[in-house]
Amino acid sequence: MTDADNIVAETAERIFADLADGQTINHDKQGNWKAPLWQALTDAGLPLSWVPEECDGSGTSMAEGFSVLSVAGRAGVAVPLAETMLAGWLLAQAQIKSPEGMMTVAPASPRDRLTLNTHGTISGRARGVPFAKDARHIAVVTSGIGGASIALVETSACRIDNGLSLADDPSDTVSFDNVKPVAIKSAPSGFDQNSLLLMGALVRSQQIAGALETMLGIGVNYSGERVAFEKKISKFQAVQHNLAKLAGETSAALAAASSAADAFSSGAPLDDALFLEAAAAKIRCSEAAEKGAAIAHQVLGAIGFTQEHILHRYTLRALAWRDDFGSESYWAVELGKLVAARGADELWPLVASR
Amino acid sequence: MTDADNIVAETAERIFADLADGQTINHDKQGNWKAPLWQALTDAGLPLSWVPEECDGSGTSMAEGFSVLSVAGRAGVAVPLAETMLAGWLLAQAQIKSPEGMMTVAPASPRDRLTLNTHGTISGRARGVPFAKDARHIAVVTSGIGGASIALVETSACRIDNGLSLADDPSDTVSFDNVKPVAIKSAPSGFDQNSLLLMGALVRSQQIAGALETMLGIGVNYSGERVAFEKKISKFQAVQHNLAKLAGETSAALAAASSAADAFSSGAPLDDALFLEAAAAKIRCSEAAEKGAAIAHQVLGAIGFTQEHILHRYTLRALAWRDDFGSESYWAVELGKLVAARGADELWPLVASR
Amino acid sequence: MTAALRFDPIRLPPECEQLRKEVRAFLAEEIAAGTFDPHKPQREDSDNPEFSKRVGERGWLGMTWPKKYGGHERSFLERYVVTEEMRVANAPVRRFFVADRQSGPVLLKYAPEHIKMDILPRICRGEVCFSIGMSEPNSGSDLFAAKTKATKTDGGWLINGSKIWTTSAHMADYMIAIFRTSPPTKENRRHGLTQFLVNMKKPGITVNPIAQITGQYEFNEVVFTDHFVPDDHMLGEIDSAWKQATSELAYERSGPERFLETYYVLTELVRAVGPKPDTRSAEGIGRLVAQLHTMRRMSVSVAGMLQAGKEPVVEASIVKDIGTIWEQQLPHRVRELAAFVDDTASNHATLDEMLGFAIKTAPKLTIQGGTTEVLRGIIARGLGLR
Amino acid sequence: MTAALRFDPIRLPPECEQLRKEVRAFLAEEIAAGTFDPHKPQREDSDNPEFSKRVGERGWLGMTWPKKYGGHERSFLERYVVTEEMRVANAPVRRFFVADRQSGPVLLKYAPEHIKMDILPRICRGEVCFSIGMSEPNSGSDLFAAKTKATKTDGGWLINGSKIWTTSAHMADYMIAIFRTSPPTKENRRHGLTQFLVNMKKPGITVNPIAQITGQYEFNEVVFTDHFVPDDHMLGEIDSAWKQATSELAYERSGPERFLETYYVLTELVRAVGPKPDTRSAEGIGRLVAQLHTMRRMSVSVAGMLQAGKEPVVEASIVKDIGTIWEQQLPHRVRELAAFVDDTASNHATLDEMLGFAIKTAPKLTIQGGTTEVLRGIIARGLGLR
Repeated sequence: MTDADNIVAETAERIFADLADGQTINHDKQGNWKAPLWQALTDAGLPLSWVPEECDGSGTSMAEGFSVLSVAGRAGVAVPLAETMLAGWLLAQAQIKSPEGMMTVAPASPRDRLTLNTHGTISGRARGVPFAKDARHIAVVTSGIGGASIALVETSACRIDNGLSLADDPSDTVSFDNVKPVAIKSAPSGFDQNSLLLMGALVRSQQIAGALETMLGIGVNYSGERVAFEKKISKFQAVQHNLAKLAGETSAALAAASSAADAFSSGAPLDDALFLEAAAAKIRCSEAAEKGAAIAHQVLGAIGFTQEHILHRYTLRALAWRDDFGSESYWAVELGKLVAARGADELWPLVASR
Repeated sequence: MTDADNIVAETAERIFADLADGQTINHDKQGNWKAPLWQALTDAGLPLSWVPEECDGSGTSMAEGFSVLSVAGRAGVAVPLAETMLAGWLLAQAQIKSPEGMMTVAPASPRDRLTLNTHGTISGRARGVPFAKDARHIAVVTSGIGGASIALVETSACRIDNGLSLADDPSDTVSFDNVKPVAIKSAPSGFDQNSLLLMGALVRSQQIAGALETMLGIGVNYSGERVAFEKKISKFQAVQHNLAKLAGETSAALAAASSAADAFSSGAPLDDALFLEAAAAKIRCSEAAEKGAAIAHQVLGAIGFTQEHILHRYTLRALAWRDDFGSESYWAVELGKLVAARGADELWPLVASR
Repeated sequence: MTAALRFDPIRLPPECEQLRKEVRAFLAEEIAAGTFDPHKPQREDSDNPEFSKRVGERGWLGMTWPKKYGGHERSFLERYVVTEEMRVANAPVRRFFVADRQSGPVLLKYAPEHIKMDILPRICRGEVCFSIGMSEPNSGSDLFAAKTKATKTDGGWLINGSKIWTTSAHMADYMIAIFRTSPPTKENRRHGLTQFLVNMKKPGITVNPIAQITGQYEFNEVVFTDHFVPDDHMLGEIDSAWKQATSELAYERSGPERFLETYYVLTELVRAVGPKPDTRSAEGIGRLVAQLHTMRRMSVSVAGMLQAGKEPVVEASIVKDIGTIWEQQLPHRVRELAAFVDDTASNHATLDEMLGFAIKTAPKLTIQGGTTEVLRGIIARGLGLR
Repeated sequence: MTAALRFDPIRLPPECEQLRKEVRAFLAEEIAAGTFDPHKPQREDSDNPEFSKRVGERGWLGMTWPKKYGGHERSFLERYVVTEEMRVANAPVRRFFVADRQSGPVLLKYAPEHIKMDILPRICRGEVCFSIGMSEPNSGSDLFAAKTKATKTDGGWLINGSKIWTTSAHMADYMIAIFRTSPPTKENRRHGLTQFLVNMKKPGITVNPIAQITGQYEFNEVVFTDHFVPDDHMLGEIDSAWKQATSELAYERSGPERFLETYYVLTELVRAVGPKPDTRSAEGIGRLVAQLHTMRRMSVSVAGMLQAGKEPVVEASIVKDIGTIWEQQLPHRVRELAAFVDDTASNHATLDEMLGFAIKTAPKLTIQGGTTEVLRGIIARGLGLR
């Protein structure tokens, strides 16, 4: 599935182009662009892409949903589209209907755990929950003696301590103190908090890859306009090499993220090979974010360091997304453990399994 | 102390220039250059630079000795000058007289330990001992219940399993099976195997920094001669940046090694600050070896990958020297532990102590 | 705004999995029979004509070529599987690798029919070894500075000059080389070079092996003295070798051999750390595997796009740029991660030996077949910067 | 054969240690009094005129300058100690730093006596703030493309145009700037620019602050509209600003501020991992400390060579090149090493907050005061490559 074949991605692309142009929203300090954008996304059914029609969603395919995320990453906008999609997907795992409005998910970090109490309420703390402040509902995975459950919770029932990500997007601590969920069901067999984190990691990988595409575009365009020492800076070999490296990092992120998205979209079981796809995507996209953002800033120089220029919308978000749903260090340790446990002679068969 | 003021270093430089020219010895596959070179070095008293006159040495200052090592590193020759100097230094710590001929030291790795048995013999295994095969004597540090001892052992009394370093220099496993030393004395208070390793690390740092100077020289010269796309490759910005980075790595290695050598030469006690100097030198010089060798090879291209060209004499030795007397990873862990144990607020005072 | 880089998520089709099993079984048999030792990558340069023929017998050479030339009309993706399994096993592919990857496709495109009918089936049977004559003592990255001359004579050309860094020339039956047939023009400095097929067994050729710092002798200097090449051995148009850089180059740049050259040290590291690594080793291994997986996905993607008739030139150059830098740094990263490996690990000596060889091999990986600098220039051109 | 790079093992002389104690005691008092919070590096840009005056009172401004101008005739190495202690403490040095490091020395060298007598003592008392007007909207790294014009008029010059990225211009009393007094010549494109002292409090100047991605407002655009500069405010020779790049530049490039900008995250990492780190954390910290120690030795070495009257231009550029890249990567390395820090660590929140700020700050470090590209060009020239 590529963007060009994909009418859903095209729709998303058009909406972002019309209502969330980088220059325009960067100058709108009040955030007046957010409401119309969200309305248009909602009208197009995009936030509930991954919710089947029987759960009141759009019933879009996984693959189409991932390409929406790639478009959203390229647009680098501060609305909880990815989070609402993820929440809808999570609820759908337990056939819980998605409500209207913005949603997010918890836990968003492998360090946190939410517990289902014996009397059906939820307790625990989830840190770094993206857009919790703006969300009306939170889709959660709880752990308990009886296995994992999936629940829908009203944000107003929780305590929210506001925080900000590197990109100044909401990244909040959500405290659950015997919170009574709106709906709750047992998670399907084999599904637990780790499944949510893995899917979250994959979502962030798509977004990072998209943001890198935009950084590369900005870098290439700028280098073709900016003049120094009486020539376009794109003519300097050092700038060419920098942009070639940025293209390399962008390519790696794109390949890793789209491969993992494709593997998840195929409905394959969550085996070691699928784990490799998602973990590798988050690891490699995060590494690409660090290297890529540094290069983009180096090419743009001082102008890229200003609030005025749009570059930071993509670089800071890509860097911030590294931290959500398990950092690259976290997934690298998990992947390394898996590889070690399988043993040396099972490494190549794992890598070559697709 | 700089080389220019230093008559001992000048002597060493002249001997290497006369008898160990890189091109000449690179073509001498029989190694016929080694004997005359060793004879000349011996005649000038260099192998026993660090042995006081009362122990039959040259009684050269520590600082002068270090600058000889720097010259030796620049010359990248396969004779055990550094090892014999180190052995002489070790023996002098216990006022044991140095014999004539080539020497080396053991253990050369933090993984190994030699034990002094109750009946005065030595047992244990030392791996990666440089030039053991060629040495007549080995100066060793033993560990035992009564503390560390320093001993002189005949190589012929040990079993030698020949090995080769990355640069094809001897790097042997020496097995001591109840070996009776030629001489043995208690080590001075506070002196143990770690003291030898630290000094060995410092010696290797000097040599690596020297080898990097030569790599830089070779790279700069080659880039000024080689033509591609109708201009000297030194005119390409990518080559300029590569050589500027090589100059940076060379500078870091030089600064770290010469600072540590200076600190050791001042006779300061082996406190945390002196430990920092030696450990940092080995860590940073090893890092510089890896980056620097890669750049030098990249600048020279295919020609630098041949036996025919002298480049490998310096790159492979610099890379091999990383492994002797504790790798950079080993020293980094030791330094990291020390820093952590001192605590966060004692880090800056440590760094700023000189 | 965005540059158009594409890495479609290509999957290997089901027929590849059956093939992979066959290749693995074949290699296991060869290892068992002592043909080669997968733990001795340093012997990978050794010549093994019998192995080569057995690979041919299996139908794994010329896999994508037309059947009339002995080929098997299979897909690029199937060839991909064979290539990666051979590489990972450290199989002795030297004798047939260049012919199968590069020379055969050039002949298919530019050689006259009778030469194709003569040589291609022999490549497919694993009987002939090819080398490539590009670089000269004073032209490395800058191929179009080549000076070795082809002078017209009766019924053919006389070659004088020398080529250098020609891999496998000492055992090659043929070479595909570029020679100067005209001077460059003012407008086009790349003009004037022509591609020829050289029969290495004919007179007028001296091959001088060049020792590498690894101790191997892959490279050679090849000196031509009035060596005669018949007219029908000219490949393609006269003076126009520069136009003949085709999409094969994309395939050549993005194959699994562009990131798997030192892979063996990673396998041995995993063995050495054992089933329960500490955080340091686990993170290190996890990152390396993630990077490897990503490069393989990129590389498979390019192969799939080529199979689909696209020409992903920039993408292929990116795979080689990233891949060769990765395989170059891999031995150093593994050395670090192995620093505290228990020296009672069963494969300690093997790992040490492999690391030594891999570290010595590393410098050439970003030089051979187009340097990092050249690749980045191509990528920059693809981005519209030059 | 070898290029002549020198890093003499300079040690700080004993008098520095006494001074260091005094500076530390002073800073501890200021922290205790609430002047600034060493754990809030993001506030380092805040203006603090009173602190500035107290630093002046201690005799720590203009330390190396002649006493007749209010200076203290102490050594570069003593100044080094003051600079590094202030930087490590995240003291609010913004108001006096530029004047002390760069502007004062320029005035010392080029200003007429009455201006020196007027301004230098005030710098030494911490009373005046300087900014530097180099870059313009269309000339960043390429300073000699500057277009802002100084037109001769009665008794002085009229300035029209604008400068950009001028740190601290919003609070500065003076600016030292280059303006175009003649067009460049064919032979020398660097010809035609002249250095001037600008009184920021006089009419014809508008300062527009520029928000940074860190949320700070260090940078400004400064617009000149018929701003009058008297004749005696011209610094040095007319049209010859390009010749006036002197050894001060070496000092400016190699100071401790070139690698300590994000140092605070390393301290907090050490605090967070506690006294018994695992191998991963210990190795990471060990390497970072080794790199830091090495850069400091390089930097002290350059300061010592300057003190001895040498001009280590290449060495200074190397310090800045390596140092700024290190301080730029440091927050990312620390973030990695902190990935598994126990979140009950007392300073967990502080570390997170500091990391966020340091990661945002990082991109500017290899841009400000000469980019990596410019520095490498200077190093390459020093190596004789261009």
